[in-house]
Amino acid sequence: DTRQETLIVLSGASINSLDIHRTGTNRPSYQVAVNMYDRLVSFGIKESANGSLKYDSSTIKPELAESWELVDDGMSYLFHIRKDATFWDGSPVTADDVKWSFDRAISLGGFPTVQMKAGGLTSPEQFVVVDKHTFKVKMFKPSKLTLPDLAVPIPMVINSTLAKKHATKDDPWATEYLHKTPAGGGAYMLERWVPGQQLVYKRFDDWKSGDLPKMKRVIVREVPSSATRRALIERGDADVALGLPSKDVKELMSYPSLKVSSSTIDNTIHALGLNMNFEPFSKTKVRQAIAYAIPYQEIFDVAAYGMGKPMWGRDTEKATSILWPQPFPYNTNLEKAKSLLAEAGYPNGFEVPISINLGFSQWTEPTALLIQENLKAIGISAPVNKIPGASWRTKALVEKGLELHLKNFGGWLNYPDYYFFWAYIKGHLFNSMNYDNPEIKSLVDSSLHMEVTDSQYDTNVKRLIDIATDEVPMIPLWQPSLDVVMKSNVSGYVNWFHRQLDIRAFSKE
Amino acid sequence: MNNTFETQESFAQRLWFTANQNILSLVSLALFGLYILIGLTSPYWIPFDPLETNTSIALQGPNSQHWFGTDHLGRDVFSRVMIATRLDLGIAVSAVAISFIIGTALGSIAAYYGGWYERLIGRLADIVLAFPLFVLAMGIVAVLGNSLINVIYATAIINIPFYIRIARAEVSLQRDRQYVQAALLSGNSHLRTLFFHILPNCLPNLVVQISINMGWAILNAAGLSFIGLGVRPPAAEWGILVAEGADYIISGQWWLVLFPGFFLMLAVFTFNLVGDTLRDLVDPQKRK
Amino acid sequence: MLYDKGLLILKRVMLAIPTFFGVMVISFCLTRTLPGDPAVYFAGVLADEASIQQVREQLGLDRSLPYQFLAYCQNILQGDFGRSLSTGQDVLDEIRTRLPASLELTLLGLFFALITAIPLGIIAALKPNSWVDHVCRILVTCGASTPIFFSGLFLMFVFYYLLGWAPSPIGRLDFIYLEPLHITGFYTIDALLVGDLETFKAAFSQLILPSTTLALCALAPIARMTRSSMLTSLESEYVKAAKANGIPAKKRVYLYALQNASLPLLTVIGLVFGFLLGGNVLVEKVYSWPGVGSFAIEALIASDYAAVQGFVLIMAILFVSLNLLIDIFYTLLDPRMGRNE
Amino acid sequence: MDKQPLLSIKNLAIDFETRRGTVRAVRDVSFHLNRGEVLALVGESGSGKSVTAYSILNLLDKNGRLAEGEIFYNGMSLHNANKKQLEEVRGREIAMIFQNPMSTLNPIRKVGQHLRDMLKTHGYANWSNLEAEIEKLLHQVEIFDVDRVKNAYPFELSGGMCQRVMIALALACRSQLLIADEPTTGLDVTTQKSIMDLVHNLAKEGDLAVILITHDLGLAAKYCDKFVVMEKGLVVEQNPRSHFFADAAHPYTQKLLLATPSKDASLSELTSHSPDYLHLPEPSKATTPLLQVKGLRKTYGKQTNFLFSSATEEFVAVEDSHFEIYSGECVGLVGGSGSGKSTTSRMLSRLEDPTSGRILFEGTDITAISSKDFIRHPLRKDIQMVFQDPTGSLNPRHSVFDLISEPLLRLGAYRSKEDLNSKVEELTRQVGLPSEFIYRLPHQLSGGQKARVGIARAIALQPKLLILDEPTSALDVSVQATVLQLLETLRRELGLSYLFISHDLYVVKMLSHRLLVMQEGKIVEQGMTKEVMSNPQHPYTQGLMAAIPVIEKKSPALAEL
Ligand SMILES: Nc1ncnc2c1ncn2[C@@H]1O[C@H](COP(=O)(O)OP(=O)(O)OP(=O)(O)O)[C@@H](O)[C@H]1O
Ligand SMILES: Nc1ncnc2c1ncn2[C@@H]1O[C@H](COP(=O)(O)OP(=O)(O)OP(=O)(O)O)[C@@H](O)[C@H]1O
Ligand SMILES: [Mg+2]
Ligand SMILES: [Mg+2]
Repeated sequence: DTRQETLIVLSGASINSLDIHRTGTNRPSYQVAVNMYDRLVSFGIKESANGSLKYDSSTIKPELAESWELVDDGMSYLFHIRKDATFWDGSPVTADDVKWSFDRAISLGGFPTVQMKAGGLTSPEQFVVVDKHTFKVKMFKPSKLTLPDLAVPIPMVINSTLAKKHATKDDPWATEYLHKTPAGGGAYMLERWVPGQQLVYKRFDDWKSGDLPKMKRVIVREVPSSATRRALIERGDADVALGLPSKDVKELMSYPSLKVSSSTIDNTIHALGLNMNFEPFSKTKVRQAIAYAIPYQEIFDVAAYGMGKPMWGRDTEKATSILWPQPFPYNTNLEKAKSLLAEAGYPNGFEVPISINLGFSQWTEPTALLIQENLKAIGISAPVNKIPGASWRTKALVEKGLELHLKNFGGWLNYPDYYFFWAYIKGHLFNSMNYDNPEIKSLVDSSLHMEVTDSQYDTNVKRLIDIATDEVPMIPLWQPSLDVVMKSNVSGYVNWFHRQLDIRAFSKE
Repeated sequence: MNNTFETQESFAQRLWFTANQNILSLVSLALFGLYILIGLTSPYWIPFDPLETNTSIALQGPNSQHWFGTDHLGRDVFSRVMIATRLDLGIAVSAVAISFIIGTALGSIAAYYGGWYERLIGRLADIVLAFPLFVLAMGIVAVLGNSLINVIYATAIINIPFYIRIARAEVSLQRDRQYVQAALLSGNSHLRTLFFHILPNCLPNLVVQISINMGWAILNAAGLSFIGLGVRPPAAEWGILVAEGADYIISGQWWLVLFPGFFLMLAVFTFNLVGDTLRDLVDPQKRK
Repeated sequence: MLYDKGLLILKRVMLAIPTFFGVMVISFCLTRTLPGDPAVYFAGVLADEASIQQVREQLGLDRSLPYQFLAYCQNILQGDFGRSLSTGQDVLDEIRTRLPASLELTLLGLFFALITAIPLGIIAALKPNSWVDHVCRILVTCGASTPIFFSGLFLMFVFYYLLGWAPSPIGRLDFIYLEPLHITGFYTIDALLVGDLETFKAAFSQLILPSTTLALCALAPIARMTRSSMLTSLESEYVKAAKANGIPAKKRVYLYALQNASLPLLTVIGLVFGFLLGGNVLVEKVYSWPGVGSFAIEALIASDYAAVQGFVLIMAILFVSLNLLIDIFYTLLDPRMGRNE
Repeated sequence: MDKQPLLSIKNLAIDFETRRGTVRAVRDVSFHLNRGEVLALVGESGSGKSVTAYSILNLLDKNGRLAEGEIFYNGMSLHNANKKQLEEVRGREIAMIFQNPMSTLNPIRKVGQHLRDMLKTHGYANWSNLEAEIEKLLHQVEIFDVDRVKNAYPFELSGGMCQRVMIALALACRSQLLIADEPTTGLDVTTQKSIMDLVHNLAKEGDLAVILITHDLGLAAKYCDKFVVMEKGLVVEQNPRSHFFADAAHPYTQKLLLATPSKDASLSELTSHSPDYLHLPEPSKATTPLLQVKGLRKTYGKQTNFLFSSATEEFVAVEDSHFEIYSGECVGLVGGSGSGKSTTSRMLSRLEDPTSGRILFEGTDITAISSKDFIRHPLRKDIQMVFQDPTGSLNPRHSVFDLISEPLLRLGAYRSKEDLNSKVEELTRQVGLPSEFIYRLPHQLSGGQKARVGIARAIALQPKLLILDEPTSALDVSVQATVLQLLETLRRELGLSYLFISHDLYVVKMLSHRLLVMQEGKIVEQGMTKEVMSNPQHPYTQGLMAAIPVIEKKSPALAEL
């Protein structure tokens, strides 16, 4: 195939497994699940204001399932699987495959299981094979999260006949096999995978779950240095560059040979976390003082280069919409910060290290430095503590031992209560602040499975936002945007909540 | 009669003489002096606070205000490069001092006493040298955490085997010289003989190693910074400055990488060259 | 005499064993003290306490350290280096594919360094303290003074970005070529073996910039050593005697002096090779080179202990065998070895 | 003279560029040499002998150059010759052998390769007759196990063998002129004799002209026809052998002749002025020995590795020695190189522990104290030593003052600065060292001065026993003479006892009362010096006596002095 039908993508990250269910599979590897496997359903795609494509969390569209309906008094979904869909080896996709795949996701433990749980899917009994092409998902409790949770990358459909051939007694789910050899029926097949170097996709010409993709071959090449990625795309040696720093994106926007797809990432905030276990931060006034000390605009200019959405300076004190994330009503006001600090009993400040994740030093480092400088102005000295990516998880999320830290959590399912569930409830993974508020807990519990259309939902969420605003255990800085730079003849990039590359829609002129 | 003793050549005289030996010695000594001077005095005359950010003037090219331009946070690159001299020299000096003291002591004991000491210490050096040294340094910093002191430790540890080797070679050369026996005969204990008679005579070659090592230490610290395991920000350190600047070359902000890179290079260059000159300076045979 | 040498070589080989053991102990301790809990990392993004504990047990991390060490030694002896957490591959497989990449780069770098530094050193030694000598010294010292990542970036900026002479710095081969059949793992050699000149050219041109970067920092030690050992042998009695005996200058310099000077040079080359293998780490990062160095960085930062241990151990084996090889060479080349010991 | 001389040198002057400007090392040197003649170039160290010789073949160091004068070889001007012509002459016409045969052969080339290089370079052999030619050459220099030698590396051969190989190389192209720069200095007396005999025979039989450079007048006297004496870069005297000893006119030559130890010379005759000690009485001899050595033995184990600790080869350096030293007495110890003299001295001075045997010092068994603890023992200051190499035994970083005051500080009770100063000054006066030198570093001193520092340091604490391990072997004869006299003076003045070690029988004879002869670790003969010398019993002693070149000093010219 020609260069015209080949897409060259530069990625800064390394794909470490072809099986998203496997423990240890890293984030960049999720794209394999997206491109090589199909799910029953998928989210829709919409065009955003600036012309770039973005997933639409409000519509669910068919993928392997031609159609579906709520049955059993709204306690089950019944899916009708496409009759013409086959796996790469030509065998038809059946409900047995779906069941095996879903069972696998909830049985392997770790990430897939937890993600399935978010949609209320916890037990194999919930997955029922009705007939060859009909599949039922039972719910224990009706939830607005169940159907969207089937559209995330995890519940992909695996060729179970093939996989089972490679299963062993110790490894009933064939993790060893699927780790290196995908067995699916997605739009793309694996041509070659050299871990640490490149992954080459080849189009599956008999794909039925959507329009046949335009690109015959897609090469995803790992180029760790962002400067090199920029140089390559700038010189036209590649078609798509992922993970460029905002500054480069900003500059490349003006190049006629390139184009940039940029849109904010749903349900995601870059924020400053304040750990309640650290004495001064247990006082609300101190937290507010810090919220007033942040040089928001400078950070936004320098660390984000203005890409994304500001999360400060809302002019109403109470939340007026349930839009999430939304700006908090804080501003940079050092005088106010100082007086709040004095009121809280720390007129002379204190010392607290500000921890940042080395893996994201692009934005965390300048942000930390700017915060550090302003904190100094109100008497708080904050040495910067760089933590390597891997230990970050342990230190920030598991041990929750970082006093002051920059965090960026994003929820895959685009609901404010889903965000609050992970980030504001004591003990939950992304509540690295050790924040504990019973009201939030009960509000989230009651809203989580509630339909958005419910009027109570609106009240609940506003209340949640108001508490978060008032108590500021975590100070939002901005909502980041996902920026991808492409050659101007390339189109079809879709901004997904999982931030992975979906190569199915790409085309080249 | 008593007052007609010949006086020894003074240090200044020797310095002058050695410097005049060849043009490279002179240049390297002068640069060496300049770096030390900058290191000692820079806090008193740099034009801007090296840590103060001012985003309104971020990424300005060199101009009359900011001779080396400004960085992405609007800090003055000139001030940062100058103040970094202090930190980098500090890292180099302390790391090299640690490895020199430990390595030389171990190496000379190994060579002087031989036997099990020699085997044990030799093995130790071999083991450390069997690691890719930069990776070992990375590992140490990764384990201990990236702080200034740990960067120094890591740099010191990876240099110890070199001192062990050199000291061992030098001491075993000197050990058989007759002045060693003469010293013992004059009532010096073995340790005293080793440290006050033998070691000073190994100094000339050790000095060369020291000065080369200072260069390495700076490069090592810079490499660690490049990986992200170096000194903590916002401290200005040449390696960090270059590493940060590296992201800006392609986008055309060359001053961020060029000036600190050049300063770093020149410093290592100076250390490499000044070694031979310093050796001549400490070698008594080179005196008149 | 041959017997003496054999014994000497055997001795060297035996001496390497405690070194390996030491390396294993140190790398084990080092990796176990790396921050970050591998179980947490391994368990994945959303794992809860129970699944973390489950992973911990799976990995044997709940056992005592001495037990873990013994298990580790046993595995190593069976050729099982464990699995890298971050890349998900068997460490041994990973190293098997990546080591040739690093070696190819390093060897070519060393080769470039040798063909520049040795002539420079000889020229300098033939005219000590002349301006030629000074220029050589400044040149090689400049090379040694530049941080390896700085020169890497600089070369890339000039030759790829500005001039466009070099191919895109994206690893061992450009997209358009298929990697050659795996024979030695060295792309250039494999391509030549199957007679694929196109691919050879492509693979070689990818190598030029990174290996030049490496060569730059290897110039100084080699040139310095060439100069000083050439000086020593040129000033030696036997060269003087050869002169008195009417042996022509060329023969004196290249046959007598250089031959003798090559012995200490050999030791330095060994050291430099080791140093370059270590220095690879930075070059590989700059040039996206899929070698063991970049693997090590990632692994270290990710606290990927199996990978780090495997890397360190393989490197140690490589270093020690390299030194062994050099020792053996030395022993074979220098007739004095094995006699006066 | 009817025929043209083979080599003639006229008004030669040589300059060196040094750190302190241009130095003229040699000036106004003229001499000539005929075929079959052996010319001796004698003079003290640094007098310009080697420089003169090197200038003939244009082998001067880079910083040297021929400033004036002319050198003609067979009518051809060597100083104007170009590179090519020089390469023709070198090795083929004029050959040279150097002082240290071991380091003059390329250590990693086999002997055979050296010879092949030589023969092929100058076209004296082709492939077919190469090996035969080599065999012939080696036979010529009396090497008969040709195959072994040909395939040996230089370090596998003894010094004497290497020197023969060097001579074979020199003869390879049937050169006409052989320049030998101190060809036997590193070799022991018996080897020295056989090498010199060989050169002499070759010269006489092969009509070869030889320039023999040496500082040993005895050697020159035995083998040379013609003498050129140099001092400070100048030729001070030139005579054929027949006139040389009789007509030595220049005071320098006379001084040199005087200072050369010979069979009948006594210590006082070595210098023209009469030494101080003559008016000092011989110290009274005690009846009980100061030092008794009983069954002293030292073995060295071959270095073994802990992995291969099996076979330990023992090497016996000193075997079952018995002897005594009485106070006030000087005992001489002679023996060839490697015979165990230094090992014995190290054990006596308690720097090393004997393997077995006892050393009684004034009745105390000092072997009971390990050498490590002996450093702090009160007897430490009673046994001191002067080392063989005056340069190597002085710490290059310490000034004369530091060096001399070291034992005073460590072992003596000198605490105040004044005491120390006055004591050091007294010592420098005693050994005749100008007191303004005391802040100099060793490398700023001459050989004789360094030897004096070594002696001053050793006598600083008035030891009862002073061990002198070849204290003058690195010195010129005239310096040696004064040092020997100084030692005698000190012995009489301070009542010291000496163990005087040397390989030179004549030197020992002048100083010592009794003599010990060592061979391969064993004391093979001991007795009163005069008796052993006049009537050696052991074949080894006899051989030693015979190998020493004899010069007839009792010539009329000297008698006048
Ligand atoms: N390369 C040189 N540079 C400067 N001076 C030199 C050099 N070579 C020799 N000389 C000087 O020339 C003088 C004569 O030296 P030469 O080597 O000829 O003495 P020598 O008579 O052979 O002494 P020895 O018996 O010690 O060999 C010495 O004073 C020495 O300092
Ligand atoms: N430390 C040692 N280890 C092994 N062998 C030694 C050691 N010291 C001396 N020997 C050996 O002991 C023998 C006697 O050596 P010693 O130095 O006593 O000889 P010497 O008579 O002083 O010779 P010279 O006249 O050359 O100084 C020599 O063969 C030497 O190689
Ligand atoms: Mg000489
Ligand atoms: Mg001796």
